[in-house]
Amino acid sequence: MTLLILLYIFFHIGGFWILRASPSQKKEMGLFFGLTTLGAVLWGSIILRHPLDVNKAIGWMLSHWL
Amino acid sequence: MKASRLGVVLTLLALCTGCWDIKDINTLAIVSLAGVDKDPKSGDFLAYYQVMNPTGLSTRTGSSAKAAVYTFNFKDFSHGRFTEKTGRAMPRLFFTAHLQSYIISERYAREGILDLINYVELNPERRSNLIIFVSDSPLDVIMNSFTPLDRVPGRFMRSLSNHYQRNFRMNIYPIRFKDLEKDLKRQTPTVIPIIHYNGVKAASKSDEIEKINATQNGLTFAEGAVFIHARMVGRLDDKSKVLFYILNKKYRRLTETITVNGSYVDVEAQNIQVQRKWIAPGSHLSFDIHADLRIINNQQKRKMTLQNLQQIEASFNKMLEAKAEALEQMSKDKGWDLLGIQDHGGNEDSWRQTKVTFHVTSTMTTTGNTSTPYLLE
Amino acid sequence: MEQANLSGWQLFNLTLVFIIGTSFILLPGSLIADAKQYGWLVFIWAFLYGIILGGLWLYLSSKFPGLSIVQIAVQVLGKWAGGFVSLLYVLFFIQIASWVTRNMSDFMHINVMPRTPLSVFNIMILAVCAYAVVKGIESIAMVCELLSLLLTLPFWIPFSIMIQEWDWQNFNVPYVFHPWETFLNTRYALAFPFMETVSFMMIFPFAGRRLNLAFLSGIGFAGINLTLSILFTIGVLGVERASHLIYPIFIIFREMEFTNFIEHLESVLSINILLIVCIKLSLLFYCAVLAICQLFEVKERGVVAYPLIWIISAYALFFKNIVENVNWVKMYLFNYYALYAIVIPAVLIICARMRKKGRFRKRETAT
Amino acid sequence: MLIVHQIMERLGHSPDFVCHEFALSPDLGLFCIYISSIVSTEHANEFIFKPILEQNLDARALHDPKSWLESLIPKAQTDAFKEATEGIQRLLEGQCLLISSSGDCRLSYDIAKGQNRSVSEPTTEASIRGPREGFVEDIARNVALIRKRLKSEHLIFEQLIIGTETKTKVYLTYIDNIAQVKVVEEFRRRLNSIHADSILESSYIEEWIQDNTWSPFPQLLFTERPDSVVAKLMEGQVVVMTDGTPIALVGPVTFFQFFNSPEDYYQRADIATLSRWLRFFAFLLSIFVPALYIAVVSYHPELLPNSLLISLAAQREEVPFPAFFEAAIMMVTFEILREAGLRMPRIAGQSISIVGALVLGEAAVEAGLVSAAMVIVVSLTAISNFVSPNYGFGIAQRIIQFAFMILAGLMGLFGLMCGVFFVLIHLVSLRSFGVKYFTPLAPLVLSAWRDTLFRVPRYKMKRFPHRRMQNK
Repeated sequence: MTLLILLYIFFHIGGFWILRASPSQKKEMGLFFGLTTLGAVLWGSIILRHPLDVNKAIGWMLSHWL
Repeated sequence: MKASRLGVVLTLLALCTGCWDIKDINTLAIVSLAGVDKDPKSGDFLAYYQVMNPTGLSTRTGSSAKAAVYTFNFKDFSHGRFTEKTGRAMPRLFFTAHLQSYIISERYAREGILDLINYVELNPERRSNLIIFVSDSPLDVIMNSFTPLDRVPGRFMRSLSNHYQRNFRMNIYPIRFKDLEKDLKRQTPTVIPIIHYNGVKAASKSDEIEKINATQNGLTFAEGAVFIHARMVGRLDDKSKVLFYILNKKYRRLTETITVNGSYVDVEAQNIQVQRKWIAPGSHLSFDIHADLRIINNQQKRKMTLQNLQQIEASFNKMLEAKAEALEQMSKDKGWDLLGIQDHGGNEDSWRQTKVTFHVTSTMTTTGNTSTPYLLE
Repeated sequence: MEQANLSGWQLFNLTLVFIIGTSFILLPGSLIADAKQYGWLVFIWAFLYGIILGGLWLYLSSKFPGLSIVQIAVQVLGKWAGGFVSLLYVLFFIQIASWVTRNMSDFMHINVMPRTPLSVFNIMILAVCAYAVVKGIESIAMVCELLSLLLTLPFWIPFSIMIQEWDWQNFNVPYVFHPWETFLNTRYALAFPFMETVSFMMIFPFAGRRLNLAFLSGIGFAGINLTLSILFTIGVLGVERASHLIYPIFIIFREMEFTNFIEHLESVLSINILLIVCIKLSLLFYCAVLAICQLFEVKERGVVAYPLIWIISAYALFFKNIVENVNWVKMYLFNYYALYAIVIPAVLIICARMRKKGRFRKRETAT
Repeated sequence: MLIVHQIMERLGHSPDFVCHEFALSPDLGLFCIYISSIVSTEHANEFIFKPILEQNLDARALHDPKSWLESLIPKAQTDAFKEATEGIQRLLEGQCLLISSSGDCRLSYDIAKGQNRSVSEPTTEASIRGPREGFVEDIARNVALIRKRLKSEHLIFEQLIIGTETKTKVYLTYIDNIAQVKVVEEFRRRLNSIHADSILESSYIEEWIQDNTWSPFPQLLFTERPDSVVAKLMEGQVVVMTDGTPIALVGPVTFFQFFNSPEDYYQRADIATLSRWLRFFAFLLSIFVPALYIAVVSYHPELLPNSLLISLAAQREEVPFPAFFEAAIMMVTFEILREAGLRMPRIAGQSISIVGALVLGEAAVEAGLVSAAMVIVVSLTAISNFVSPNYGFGIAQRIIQFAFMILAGLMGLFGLMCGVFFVLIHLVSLRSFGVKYFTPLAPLVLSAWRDTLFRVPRYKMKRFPHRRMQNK
């Protein structure tokens, strides 16, 4: 879990260091940050053994509603 | 492009996490021959793995005549446990990608080897396209003896089977795990050669092969074991094994001795073509066999004339038809569908009643160097 | 939006590699298991179905020249509904990308490198594909064009060598064929390679004039290629073995003995598969990134591409093992893909016709 | 007089600064200033001093010294100048200044003495058949070499002065009815946008005007041979020649042009095509052999046939290092030897590095540090690396070879394949002045294959192949 957090922080430092150089507005920073956090959350759920399994969710929805 | 630099950094980051699958080639125990036997009483498997010793094999380093291979044997109740168990005895990593052949003891074969087939097919590293032998002599003798000429016993057996392989039409010798699997649900049996060790004590010391007599403690490769649904049901003698291959598996060559005018003529039949036709579907099957003959040894006391050659052809045809009918009769007695009647259109229950006729034609193509044999009178 | 333009030949190759992709290692096994020796027949109507769908999408995109599916949705359904549909499509592209990654890392894990964890394969291949996405669709198309010859050769040479193991008896396995029931339980073959090509709607705007011909002939040629490979698998391996193996074509390569010197050529196939997956994955990745960029009007693809590696590599690990993957595909894939490949395009066409958007306007306004 | 003082105080300190003063007549003095190291003194004596001293003053000289002086000294190289800075500039270019004491007559007279070497055989791009002439440092003579081969009025030389301090002369050369107008404009725009203080070699310019600075692959071809420059000009490419260096830059260039050596055009067509294929094969060999060796030996031993595996295992029995480490050692030692071979005086030269490698390799094998197969792999790669005709491209090969070796050492064939895809994407995305880097293969241009992948005989190459240069 700590490795995940370390990677996450390192990825952000790298991202901001590069993005600050190129003239990008708030939106790109937000998007970059949002997507990485979403990815980190998914990774966290896998590491903590109960994954947010989207496939099962789709399977459940399909079998129930169709 | 700033972001591409981040891409490179990211890839490098992902790389430096170390390498899991590294296995250096001199940390490998290269298995060249594997054998498995089943103890009927306790149900345990005895697995023998023959590991090649690279320095022993390579003559370059001029090392003393060390043994080319070392055999390890293990005993356990299920196949999967051997991969881990080998780690306890072998100093190197168990590596079966270069297996040359697999030997199964007769008593295990008679109990059915489906579990072994599943074990080998599961992991692609354990090759399933390697040749199988059934051994009627005790496995620990065969696995612990060195072989002349070819220092690695695994390659010795593979080159033994290579003589046959060349004569099959598509040079495929159908005695591999995959052939057993392909014929699993078929009625036509698969015939696997039986390997026999003529001798009692294993030639287990590397100086044993210094002895000149190669057949005394050597391996011969004669009869065939009949497998139906991956279980050995019986044995075939050498000649009917070859005839079985000719009729079913496109084998091309047959050497026979025929008596013409009271003396022997050894004849070799080459590129034999077998045509299978249903005269009356389900009830009358006919085989047309054509062969080109070559005289190997002619003992006749006659001049070599055209009629003489036709006599030889006629007696060969008669002999082959008789042998084929004998095989057909034996297969019906024993209940093994050796001619593959059911798989080629015959029906399950009444295949024994189908009438089978053989019609053999042959042409004499090569008569060898001497036009007529030397005669005394 | 990037002003790249792809030639007909490049689009043809892209469709070919996209459809052959990971399906040529996974499909034959399950198809032969379901339809025995008629597996290749199943695939023929599958690729005809694929061509019909292709026609539908081409019709939709011809009504909105120069717009990708995401932009069409926004234009037809307005800002919010269109935004939701494009989010759905973004999720769709991310899912296919992660399933492709998962298939590839499963293949590598089972067959080639059993001790390396799956996530390492995923992260490495995604990082390389992210770089490809940042470099743009033209680079992907050109690499695909470059490798297309290289990929078909090592695919067909071993098959022609393995002809010697051909056995006509494999075809008369006792199995009664009733089409409707087989059609039902092999409908995943309709979905797996052919409904995924809806992601090409993202790159239709880049294609030049010979778009329709290139796209449909790509689907057709890929379909024929795969049908032949299934036919070969049945002929060479036999129905018995092929139905029990997950990767029958890999096993064929492994057992190919040209001479006893050239024995183990399965590495050629694993390299082949890896390059195909790289191209297919970078194409899907590109569609996902383009969709997000068009949705949020972001010019810089790198900003979106690299964080997406996190999401896709995580998403790829949701299946516990390959059996669960295959089950899920058998049960839900067709219905799930039908939503994206048939339902939404049909809805778009109907709404566009009703609201007179795009080329549906009356003649006097059309240019 | 004021101007003389200004010049004196600016340049007076340097040892080779000479200032003669002639008192021609009581009220007409003449200053003659030059820098002795870069001026040919014989010219000075013969053309300036002698006429001035021998000429007896006449009336006209007195009241109009300027026209008198001009009449004396041959017209060809004299032109007037106004202030001191321009004068100094001329002095530094090797001209002699003639200033009258009254200050109204200021003439400069070009007597520069070039100490450049004579035209010799190009060392980097030797060829068995074909001219032996190579460029020299002096740009004027390089232009002469080109004009000798290309006597067409469409040949244009555009002069640019780049570098605030060095003020090097740079010639943009092209043939106006063949070269693409867009490409020439692009060259001109980029050359004008250079603002550097010193340009000493064409590589300075290359770094300024190339498209992607991060790519190991060169986007401009550099050559030393006038005949290949003329061949490229005829193909519609643009050449940038810099004063003071024999290397000329040729653009826009595609990946496959690095495999054409000038010799291809002098050999017969079939040999040229075969040798071109050999270079492709050598390129692939030098990139993939070490990486594949490491990947197979340490990750996928099942790929080796049985007997080869046994002999390799026997060889590697006493080698302590894993395959990747062993390969890295050998490669680095070979690079050191190669560098030593370059830095050695010319006589030792290349032979040192190859001999050194094999001897060192043999000793390493005897000592059991390295397996024999590894020495074969290393020397095979090194030799196939020398095959590439262009040295810059050879360096790119070596960078890629090391990268692939590291990838293969870390992740076996999987890592290698990711590396291959990465490099392919990078190569294909490169542009050289708008022209796609992988042109005849990536955007499939079959007609251009005639001259890149194959060298078809002369009569088939009727049309100018420049058509493939236009950027879509």
